[in-house]
Amino acid sequence: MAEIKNIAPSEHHDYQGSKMGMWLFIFTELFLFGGLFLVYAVFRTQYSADFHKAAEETNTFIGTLNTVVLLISSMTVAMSITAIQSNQKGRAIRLLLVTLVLASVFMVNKYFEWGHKFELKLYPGSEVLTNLPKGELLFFGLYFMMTGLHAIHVLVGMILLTVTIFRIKSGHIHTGNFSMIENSGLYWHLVDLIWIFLFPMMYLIT
Amino acid sequence: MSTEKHHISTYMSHGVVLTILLALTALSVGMAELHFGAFSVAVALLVASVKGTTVLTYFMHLKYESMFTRIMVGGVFVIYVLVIVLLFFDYLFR
Amino acid sequence: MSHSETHPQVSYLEYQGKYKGILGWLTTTDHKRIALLYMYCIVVFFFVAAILGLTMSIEKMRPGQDIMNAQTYNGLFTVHGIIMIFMIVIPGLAAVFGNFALPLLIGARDVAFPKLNLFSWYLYVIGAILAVLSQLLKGGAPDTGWTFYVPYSAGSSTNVIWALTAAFILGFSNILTGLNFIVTIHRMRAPGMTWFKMPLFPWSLYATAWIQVLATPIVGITLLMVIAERVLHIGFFDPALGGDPVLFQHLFWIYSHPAVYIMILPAMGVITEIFPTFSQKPVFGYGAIAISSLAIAFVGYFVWGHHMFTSGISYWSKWFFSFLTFIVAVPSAIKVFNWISTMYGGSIQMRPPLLYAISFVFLFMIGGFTGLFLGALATNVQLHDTTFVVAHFHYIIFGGMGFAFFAAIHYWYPKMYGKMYSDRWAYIAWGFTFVGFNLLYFPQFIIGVQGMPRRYFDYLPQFQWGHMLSGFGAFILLIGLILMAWNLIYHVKRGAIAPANPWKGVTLEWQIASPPTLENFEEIPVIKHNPYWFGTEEEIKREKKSVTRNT
Amino acid sequence: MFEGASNLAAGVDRSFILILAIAVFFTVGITAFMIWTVFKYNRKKNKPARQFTGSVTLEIIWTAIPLILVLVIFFYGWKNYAPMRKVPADAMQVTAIGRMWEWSFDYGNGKISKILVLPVDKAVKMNLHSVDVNHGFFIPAFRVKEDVIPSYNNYLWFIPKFKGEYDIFCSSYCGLQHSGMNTKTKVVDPADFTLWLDSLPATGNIPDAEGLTLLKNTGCIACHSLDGAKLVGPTFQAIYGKKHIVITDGKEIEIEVNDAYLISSILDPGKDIVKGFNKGMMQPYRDKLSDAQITLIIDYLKTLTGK
Ligand code: HEA
Ligand code: HEA
Ligand code: HEC
Ligand code: CUA
Ligand SMILES: [Cu+2]
Repeated sequence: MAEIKNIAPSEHHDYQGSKMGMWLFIFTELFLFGGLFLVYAVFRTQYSADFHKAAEETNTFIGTLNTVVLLISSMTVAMSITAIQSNQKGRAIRLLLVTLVLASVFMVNKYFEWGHKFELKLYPGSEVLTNLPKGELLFFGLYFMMTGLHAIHVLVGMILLTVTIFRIKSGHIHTGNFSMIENSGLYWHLVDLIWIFLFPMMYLIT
Repeated sequence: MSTEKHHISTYMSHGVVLTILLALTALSVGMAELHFGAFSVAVALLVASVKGTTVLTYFMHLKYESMFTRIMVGGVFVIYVLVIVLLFFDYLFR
Repeated sequence: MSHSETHPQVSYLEYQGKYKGILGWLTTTDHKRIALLYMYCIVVFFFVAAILGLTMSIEKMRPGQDIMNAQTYNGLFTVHGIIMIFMIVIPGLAAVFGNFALPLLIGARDVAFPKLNLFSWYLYVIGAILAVLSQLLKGGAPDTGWTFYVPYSAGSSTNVIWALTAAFILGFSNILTGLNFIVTIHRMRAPGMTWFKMPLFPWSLYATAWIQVLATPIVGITLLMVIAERVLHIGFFDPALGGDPVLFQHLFWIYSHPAVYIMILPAMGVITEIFPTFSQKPVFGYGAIAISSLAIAFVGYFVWGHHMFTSGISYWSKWFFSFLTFIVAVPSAIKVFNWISTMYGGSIQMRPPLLYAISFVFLFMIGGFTGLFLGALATNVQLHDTTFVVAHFHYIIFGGMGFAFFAAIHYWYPKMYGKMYSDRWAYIAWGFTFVGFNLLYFPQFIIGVQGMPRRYFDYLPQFQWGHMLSGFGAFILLIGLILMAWNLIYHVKRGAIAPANPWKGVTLEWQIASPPTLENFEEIPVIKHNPYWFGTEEEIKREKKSVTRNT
Repeated sequence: MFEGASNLAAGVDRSFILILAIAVFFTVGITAFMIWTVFKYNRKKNKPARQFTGSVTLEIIWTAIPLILVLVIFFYGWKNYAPMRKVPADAMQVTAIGRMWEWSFDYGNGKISKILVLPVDKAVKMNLHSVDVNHGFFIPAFRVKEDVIPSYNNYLWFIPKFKGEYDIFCSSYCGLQHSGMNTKTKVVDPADFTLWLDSLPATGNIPDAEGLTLLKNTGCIACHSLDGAKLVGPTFQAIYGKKHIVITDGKEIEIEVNDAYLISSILDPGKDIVKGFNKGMMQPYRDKLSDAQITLIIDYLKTLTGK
């Protein structure tokens, strides 16, 4: 392993460039969710009363808990970058592991939340849902679509962070070359960022 | 590579940012419990925007990025807002 | 690291990397090879989709059913539209000539993320395969039109999901190409090449790339929503479930209008490269052209509503969208005027690329002006959803982007293959193509004005003359295109060896060997001049004198 | 363009001509210029290329002129469009119903026709209604078109100017027989139109009279049938003018059902109880129905004459 660590960054590697690429990718993700936000905004103005009612059915407690969990995980990722930059490899890995644990907590919460909805027969296409007023139906459609898509992003983020951990272990990522951890960190913050907006839209605006 | 200067944030600063974010979360949950009606929508979104900006600025390091990156991020949000405005030109004037 | 040290003289076509033969191509990360990979796919799909178009025209030469039934016809124009739009013109110029020429033009060895570039190509292939599968699987070819309007697309029993998924994946491939280009242009320009010393094709690619990155995700999520509607019964667009069909149209066009500028901007860029080279003088109004690319990209983002004037959107949004539509016409106008002024006072050598470029301007102008008829509210009411629209976009896409593609391939062919095609056959092919093209589409303007709706399998007898002419036009066009293809393909092997700089161009790609070596530049050039700097007038006169003295 | 046959056609055609003039002027001019330069500055003439790079004055000119022209076009297009959205108050209303793949036209009162017959010189407002997917209602000769979208209340209006027959197309793609979804509109003399409409059989759903709607919405028909069946309360069939026995203050008296009796039965049902029914079942509707509404109900009850 020791030799690999000393490999000079390849000629083609461009730190600023890869970060810029990551930002551009983040923009596309923002616009992907942006499309759904547009839909939400339109229906929310058309059916504000129904949205109000439906949003009361979502579990604010789990929502808040998950917000807190994601915010903390965002911080640990940010800290692990600090750790790498200050050459504290072990600490960086530990912080990322904490992040992964938090991410799993998020997913478990999500699982229970969705599970509860399914118990109440509130899932897309169910009879209960189809008989709800139009606005509530749309709200739950959006709820599943948005939180579902977000959950997929959480999973992708987890995979990215896991790979990052291994790359730190193997010495590919170090004080002199940390664009990978920085970029997966950016991705993780994006996941957080999206949730910051989903949270009030789904749980708070009642 | 290693010649480039990077800003290294301290652990402390991350902790402070997190505290602010948690406080804002508490604020918006609290506001929602109070039921201000249409007003609470505005507040919730406003708080979310503040939180989002905080994450962008500190966690995502925008504060220490090049001018161009910052303009780019700002520009993208401006475009998105313009799209919303134009879309609502339709829905609000129906 | 640098391959050029070990194989200094081998061209990218011959270079043998880790793998040989076909595998060498499929694993390549060289931008020039990827460009060719794209080109071969695109030409094959163009052939397929064009034949579909041809069969449609034949069917319509007489009213009533002749060679196919209505369901087949509906499937045909859908698939024709999907292939042409998502697989040919949207990636088209950017992926083929952008990939090939962008690094050369800015003095780089490759794009910023070569592996990602190859990955985009694979995504493209996967998307393309899905699109083709959607035709062949049982269930039948999708029959929604390339616009996938709900509620019909949510209900149709054909393979709509396949087509939607295909479009989604193709969109992603596109985003990644755009992302790659933005970073390339920002980070990899040769030393000394400031933004305003960058050639104009990269400028147009830059503007295009931003649209690709910022607009494509919206259609991605929209298509996902339609899939969700079909599979999970989440009815965002289904009126029975409270959804809003017009909202789909908004979301679709938020992407698909900017997409038309994804198609045309690189085309304009190519044309901007060709005029100065064949006039031997700098581009007229360099700054104006560069800025107008950005302006088109920016304003073009906000005019999507002009596809929805009759769908029941609010009065004031019609007003505003119409207004903005006219504003985007202005930068296009600026470009046209600058192109023609570039030729003025030059030393013009009429060669096939220039001929295609001039035809581009002519056809683009007709397409653009008919866009104005569509953008004006009063006339749009009459012309919307008629063959006038069909003629408008064939003129501007095929006549614009298509002819720019032909111009580009004739222009960079010597650089790509190191061979020359036959000028004579290029002219003959041009003749058939140009005449056939106009005969094919011009009558559709007239019957469109008279009220012939589009996407019509059958029609009333009074429209027959137009369809008849169109059919003949399609055949003539077919001959032209086959001749062109033959001329190009044949001369890859048999053509005369091309010199490094057959057109006396001054941009960087002409300063290196034809075909270029793997790493393009042995030494990255340092840029001092405007990209279209042919020397001062004195220098040119001096050179000219010395040439005449020597001969 | 070909002859326009509605009040809106002239405006559309004028905008068209304006744009056409500008388009032809520039297309011809620019093409001619290109051809001229190719010959004039051809390399065969062996003149060196001149190395100028641009001119700010020219850039400004050819930004300003097209800008002005497009704004003129925009304004003209809008001006001629505006009347299309201003429906006169006295316009006759017809509902065009689009379904895969045919049109039908609802003139009200259950009168539904497959072709659109209209009186000449009279404003009509077409309400566009779709029962399945998007369609497009398009009459080229009248220069009108609007999409027919489910759950949307789209409309258009026009005044047919000349008698005759004109094509109606479905302009928005709607599936297999989209191209077959066409019909005709026949513009006739007003007198002929009235004749035609009267002779048109009422085959469609006749909408409920206002009184009936009130009975339904207020819940009266939960207890009162319209067809003679005995429910919780007496039937409404042939109720007006009927003579029957009621119990008032414990005494049986015969009354004839008239306006006053009906009003009192609705406002104060406990006063006279129809023999064979129970007191106290029906609540007084004093605060729930206005006088006007009661009048409407009574008007409707009068129409229930039995067979
Ligand atoms: C490459 C693709 C491309 C491009 C560049 C354009 C360019 C333009 N388009 Fe087009 N358009 C399409 C592809 C394109 N379009 C497609 C595919 C559709 C149909 C989609 C579907 O429904 O299937 C469509 C449909 C479409 C519609 C909707 C029609 C309808 O369905 O009702 C409208 C309406 O406004 C429109 C307008 C315009 C305008 C104003 C421009 C302008 O940008 C044009 C600007 C150019 C010029 C004006 C000419 C050059 C200028 C001069 C020579 C100088 C002089 C100029 C002046 C004095 C003004 N287009
Ligand atoms: C790039 C875009 C593009 C191109 C090039 C074409 C090309 C052609 N299109 Fe296209 N067309 C669309 C995009 C395009 N189309 C779109 C988006 C629609 C709307 C779909 C919808 O409504 O949803 C449409 C709709 C459409 C219709 C309207 C259907 C309807 O509304 O009822 C028709 C009807 O005739 C038609 C015909 C043709 C024809 C005859 C050609 C011809 O020009 C084709 C000419 C080519 C040949 C005749 C074959 C020759 C080629 C080769 C032999 C290959 C060799 C070439 C090389 C190697 C370079 N098209
Ligand atoms: C809960 C059942 C109930 C409802 C609801 C109800 N009614 Fe009655 N109605 C009765 C009964 C029982 C009688 C007979 C006893 C009586 O005359 O009070 C009656 C009697 C009448 C009579 C007199 C009938 C006769 O033959 O003389 C009229 C008129 C009448 N109702 C009108 C109305 C109207 C109008 C409404 C709605 C606005 C209505 N009712 C709602 C139960 C009902
Ligand atoms: Cu109905 Cu097309
Ligand atoms: Cu458009």
